[in-house]
Amino acid sequence: MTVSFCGLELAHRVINGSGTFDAIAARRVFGAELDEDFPFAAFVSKTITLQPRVGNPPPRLWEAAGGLVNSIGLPNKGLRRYLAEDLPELAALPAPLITNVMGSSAEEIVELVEACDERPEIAAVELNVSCPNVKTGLDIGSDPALLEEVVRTVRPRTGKPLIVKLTPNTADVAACGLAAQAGGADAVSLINTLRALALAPRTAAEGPRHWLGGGTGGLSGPAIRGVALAQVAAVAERVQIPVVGMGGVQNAGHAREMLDVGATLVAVGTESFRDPAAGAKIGRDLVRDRP
Amino acid sequence: MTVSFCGLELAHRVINGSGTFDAIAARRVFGAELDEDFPFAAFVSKTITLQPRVGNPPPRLWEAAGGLVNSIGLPNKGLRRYLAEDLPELAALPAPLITNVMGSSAEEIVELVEACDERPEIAAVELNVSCPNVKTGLDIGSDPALLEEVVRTVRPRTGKPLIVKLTPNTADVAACGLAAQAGGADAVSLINTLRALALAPRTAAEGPRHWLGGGTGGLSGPAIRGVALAQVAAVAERVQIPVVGMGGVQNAGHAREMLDVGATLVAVGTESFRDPAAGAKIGRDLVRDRP
Amino acid sequence: MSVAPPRRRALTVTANERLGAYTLLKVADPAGPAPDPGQFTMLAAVERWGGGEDERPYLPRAFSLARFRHGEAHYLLEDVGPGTRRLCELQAGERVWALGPLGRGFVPPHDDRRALLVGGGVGIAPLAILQDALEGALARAPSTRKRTRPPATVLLGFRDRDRAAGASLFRGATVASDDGSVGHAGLVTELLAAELERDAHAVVYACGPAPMLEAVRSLCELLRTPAQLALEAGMACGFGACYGCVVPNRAGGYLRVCVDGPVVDAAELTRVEDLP
Amino acid sequence: MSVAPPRRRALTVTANERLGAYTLLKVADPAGPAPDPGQFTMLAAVERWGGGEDERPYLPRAFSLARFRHGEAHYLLEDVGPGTRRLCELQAGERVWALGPLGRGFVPPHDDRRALLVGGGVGIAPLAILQDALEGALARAPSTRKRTRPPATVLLGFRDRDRAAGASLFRGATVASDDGSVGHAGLVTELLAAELERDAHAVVYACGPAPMLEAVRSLCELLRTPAQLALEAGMACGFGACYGCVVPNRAGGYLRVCVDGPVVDAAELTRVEDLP
Ligand SMILES: Cc1cc2nc3c(=O)[nH]c(=O)nc-3n(C[C@H](O)[C@H](O)[C@H](O)COP(=O)(O)OP(=O)(O)OC[C@H]3O[C@@H](n4cnc5c(N)ncnc54)[C@H](O)[C@@H]3O)c2cc1C
Ligand SMILES: Cc1cc2nc3c(=O)[nH]c(=O)nc-3n(C[C@H](O)[C@H](O)[C@H](O)COP(=O)(O)OP(=O)(O)OC[C@H]3O[C@@H](n4cnc5c(N)ncnc54)[C@H](O)[C@@H]3O)c2cc1C
Ligand SMILES: Cc1cc2nc3c(=O)[nH]c(=O)nc-3n(C[C@H](O)[C@H](O)[C@H](O)COP(=O)(O)O)c2cc1C
Ligand SMILES: Cc1cc2nc3c(=O)[nH]c(=O)nc-3n(C[C@H](O)[C@H](O)[C@H](O)COP(=O)(O)O)c2cc1C
Ligand code: FES
Ligand code: FES
Repeated sequence: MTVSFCGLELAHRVINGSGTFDAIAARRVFGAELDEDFPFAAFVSKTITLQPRVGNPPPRLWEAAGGLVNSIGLPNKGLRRYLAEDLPELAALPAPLITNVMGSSAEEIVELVEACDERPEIAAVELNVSCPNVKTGLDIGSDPALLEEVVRTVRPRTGKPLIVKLTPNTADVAACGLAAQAGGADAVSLINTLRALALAPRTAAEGPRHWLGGGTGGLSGPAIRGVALAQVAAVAERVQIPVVGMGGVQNAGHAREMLDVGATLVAVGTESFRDPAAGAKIGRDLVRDRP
Repeated sequence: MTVSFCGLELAHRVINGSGTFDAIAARRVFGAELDEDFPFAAFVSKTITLQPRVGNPPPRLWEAAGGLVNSIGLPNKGLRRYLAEDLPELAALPAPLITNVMGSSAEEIVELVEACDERPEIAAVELNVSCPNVKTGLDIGSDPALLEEVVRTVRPRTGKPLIVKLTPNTADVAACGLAAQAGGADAVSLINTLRALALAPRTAAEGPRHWLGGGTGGLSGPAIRGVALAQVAAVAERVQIPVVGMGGVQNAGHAREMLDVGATLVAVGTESFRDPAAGAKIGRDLVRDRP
Repeated sequence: MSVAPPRRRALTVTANERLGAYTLLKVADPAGPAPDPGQFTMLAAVERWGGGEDERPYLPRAFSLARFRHGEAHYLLEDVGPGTRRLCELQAGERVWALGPLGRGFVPPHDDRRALLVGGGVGIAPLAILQDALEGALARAPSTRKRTRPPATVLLGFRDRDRAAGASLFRGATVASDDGSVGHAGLVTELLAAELERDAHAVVYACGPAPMLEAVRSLCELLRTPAQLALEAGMACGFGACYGCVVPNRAGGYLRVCVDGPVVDAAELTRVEDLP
Repeated sequence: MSVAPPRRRALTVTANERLGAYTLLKVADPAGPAPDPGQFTMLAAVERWGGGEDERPYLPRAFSLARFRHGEAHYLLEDVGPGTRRLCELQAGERVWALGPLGRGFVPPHDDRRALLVGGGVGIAPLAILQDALEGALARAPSTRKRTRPPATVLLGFRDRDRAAGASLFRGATVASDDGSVGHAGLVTELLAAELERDAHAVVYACGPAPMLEAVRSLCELLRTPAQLALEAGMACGFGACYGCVVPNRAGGYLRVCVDGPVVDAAELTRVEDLP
């Protein structure tokens, strides 16, 4: 039994959150055994930008109460090298590939989406309009009118399913979901990380300073699960398109709650850091609990 | 050495978050010893509304990872009985009284603020425009233009310091802080709880249902500390008026971080549930660490 | 009502004893005020309170004083989740945060009615210290009074034999079990009905699961027997601060179980709701 | 490079031994792949990983394999925060989640250079298993090779006597201590400089605090001695997923310590930054 999602047939309901699993690195670390029980029903790439990015200076991680604040800064090879170097390897994964892209203007996004459209290895495109670490993504995503316009501009440029990843740092996430739908999105995904700050442990000698090299960061993990559930519920109640729910999911019980409030798929992010097999286990347990 | 805040002279920098300490109940439970080492440099009342409210049906509490989701629903006696019955007892506390009020319209808020203005027992008024459990508070607080208008209307009605408690469920909390300042607020306080949801533990027999009697709730405690720190920093960077920082503060180190990012006072909420003396301890430790 | 120090205090566990399905945790509290029967304490482990199921516990948990003697408090615990699990594993020498004693306790009979103690499951805990107090009062009372007021009758209901081991907290108790493995096969409220039929001149003191309390309440209402019910509710603070622990009262509003209870006069309630 | 199973596994602690200021945690891992020296494991307690300082730990922590023998892995731990504190208190029979072995380890000398092992503080851990491997290889090597390659020289630096107890992990080591309480009073890099002055035909294998590694790096650069440095960085995942564990590389970008390291050729770095 498979799960239909925007025309894709998936083995189960669990995928990864963008930027929380590097399938290419994981294959090197874990070898062929990874593919035998690949954790995700579809693989979502890290956010890809037009130009290469080295990412933020370290430290990039801060452990919070039941969560993680990260300020990674979207390091990636840039579109060209992603397509040339990574796509062949990602195409060999035992799961369809969703490429997540971010641009700082509608023109950039169009260029990214068109490039993805040409590549058969890519099954769907996810638009990151919600990354709190980089100004651009935030601005587009938190203003429903602007978001609708951007999605409307990008929409005709690809026949592939278009998923819009919403920002949680907004007053009315349902309005953003409706805007994405009105612009022509095939699905929405949420939540991205909540904007958060960490200060360096104070020493007698030093004054206060930011811990994260990138300044502010984003909070993920169990700490945000209740917030995620509320936002996924709010969006799923209003939109007609499928919803990918994520934020703090650690087990099949949590995943089931995302489905219960209206999600079609569930993405696992931070929990994969604690166990790379988390996605596989959750996917299996979900099917077992209610086939 | 005292701390100046909007013309009040406070013994230290720690107060309570509205709705997280009932001084009248606490005095009955703990007796006179409570006053000898009263935990807060100023006491903030629960949110008071024009009409009495019984609050939301139980369950009202859900324990989250490093936090609490509550849906209390602002139970209170209503303005008249608050003034008649509670004020005399609150006036006897060894700390100045800040009365927190919420109205569903500018007229209601004016009525509340004017009534507070007449009473010498009240040292300052805090405007709750941020409670996520009740529609009204949220709507005013998350729209900067509306917020500024309301504050501007209310401002002339009292000579007492006016603190505006901002909602964290917004795209740009600094814009809201600036709006409150432009409207004439003497200070802003943040963060209130983050909108969150909890589902009842699933049983085989039952379908999914909300745990909280009030539907959605608000997340507080250590889980939100990084988010609170980011929002307090964002507001304090932009406004000239004093800021009361709160959200997940458990100890003097956390309180110091709030001050480090620009807060003048720190409020303790959920941590008081774990230890009613938390505020006193933090206030003392802050002074000891840097007199 | 016993008044609590306005701060949590770190106390040392002196013993962890198994009582069938339950754990009896003994805690040294030499400076703590003597509790009234029916009062409770908010407890949390000092070390590692967290990191269990769903990254919990985080808040302290409420437990009835089951006994208090020579500066040592006893708690009867049932492992039902991450908080009770953590507390059940504490060994002698480890420490707990304690805030209390909190809440309103039982009011002893003020006439010559006999006391009927009715407990279900781990809810038997506050009845043990109540039995201590009633017997102590009886022992101290002038001999005329002794003659008129009979000793407390204790009726306990359990799911199974393993839980019925909790009855050993009492000096003389009649036991019922759901599975018939110990004592009367059936509900403790059946025992209560029989007792009241025999002699209704009593005050009923009850603690246990909500359906049991509701059965006690409606029975006592019918027979016009005064009843005091020790309620439970999810709590964050235990001292009236959070307004989280409410149950509906007769007036259409809510009681805070932690400060208006946990022991309430049955007359204050329309019914005991079985909250999730 | 040893390949890890793609899931964390629950392993049982077999011993918790005190080594001065450090804890030597032994973990049964009968089915685990034999690690390369320099590889590490992500560890977390199965029970109660959380509820410590600031409601942490939450993520697993990285630890070098210090030894691996007969299906038993040894880790040398220094208690520096909530995660290491929890692991240091685990006793035989308790369980840890383990993911690994992870990362790139040390590359043995491929000519007749001698191996110079330089460790500082708890950073000595991966050098112990490296010494095992080098001596094992030597023992197994044809006798001609044996004559040409001398045994590894081990230089260790510690803050004080209590930490210097870690030297007992090695068969023969020269020790320096900051406070002069054991061996050479001063820095281990002073011992290294002397060794290299005596005979620079060596490969240096170093692990320890960033300032020590930077001293090793710049000394070896100066003397054109090849050096392999085992780096540290805050990690969330350990397998390249989070991009959190970066250090600047020579090319103006970043290395992920978990997959590009932890052992890197000193030539890859401009300097070893002392990140907070
Ligand atoms: C006045 C009083 C006296 C008490 N006396 C005793 C006593 O003497 N002995 C004793 O064993 N118990 C006693 N209790 C009950 C005890 O407090 C609870 O069993 C305990 O709090 C459970 O905590 P837990 O973490 O083990 O379980 P939890 O996981 O908190 O589960 C307990 C119940 O809470 C609900 N729940 C589940 N998840 C959550 C969540 N995330 N947030 C909120 N609720 C949730 C469910 O209904 C579950 O059945 C008393 C309670 C009160 C109020
Ligand atoms: C490859 C590798 C191998 C290692 N091998 C060993 C080994 O063999 N033995 C050993 O003892 N250690 C080893 N370490 C170091 C070990 O992983 C750390 O000491 C451990 O992670 C500390 O965790 P903690 O919770 O005890 O301390 P933490 O509180 O996490 O403190 C550790 C440091 O992290 C920073 N910090 C403080 N608070 C936070 C926060 N909230 N979020 C993020 N950072 C914070 C501070 O700089 C602090 O000094 C190794 C590390 C790596 C990367
Ligand atoms: C280290 C890290 C890196 C992330 N990188 C990206 C990214 O590149 N693009 C993106 O859309 N989301 C990114 N996210 C957000 C996650 O995809 C996910 O939305 C979020 O972490 C919430 O889910 P979780 O609580 O299960 O982690 C990142 C999250 C983390 C923790
Ligand atoms: C149980 C509970 C009740 C609250 N009631 C109110 C309220 O009546 N009015 C208000 O402005 N904020 C209320 N708050 C929000 C707190 O004042 C505070 O803003 C928030 O809890 C964050 O701080 P904390 O993490 O320290 O608890 C309440 C919070 C909790 C947990
Ligand atoms: S438990 Fe907080 S008010 Fe009762
Ligand atoms: S620790 Fe996650 S990428 Fe290295």
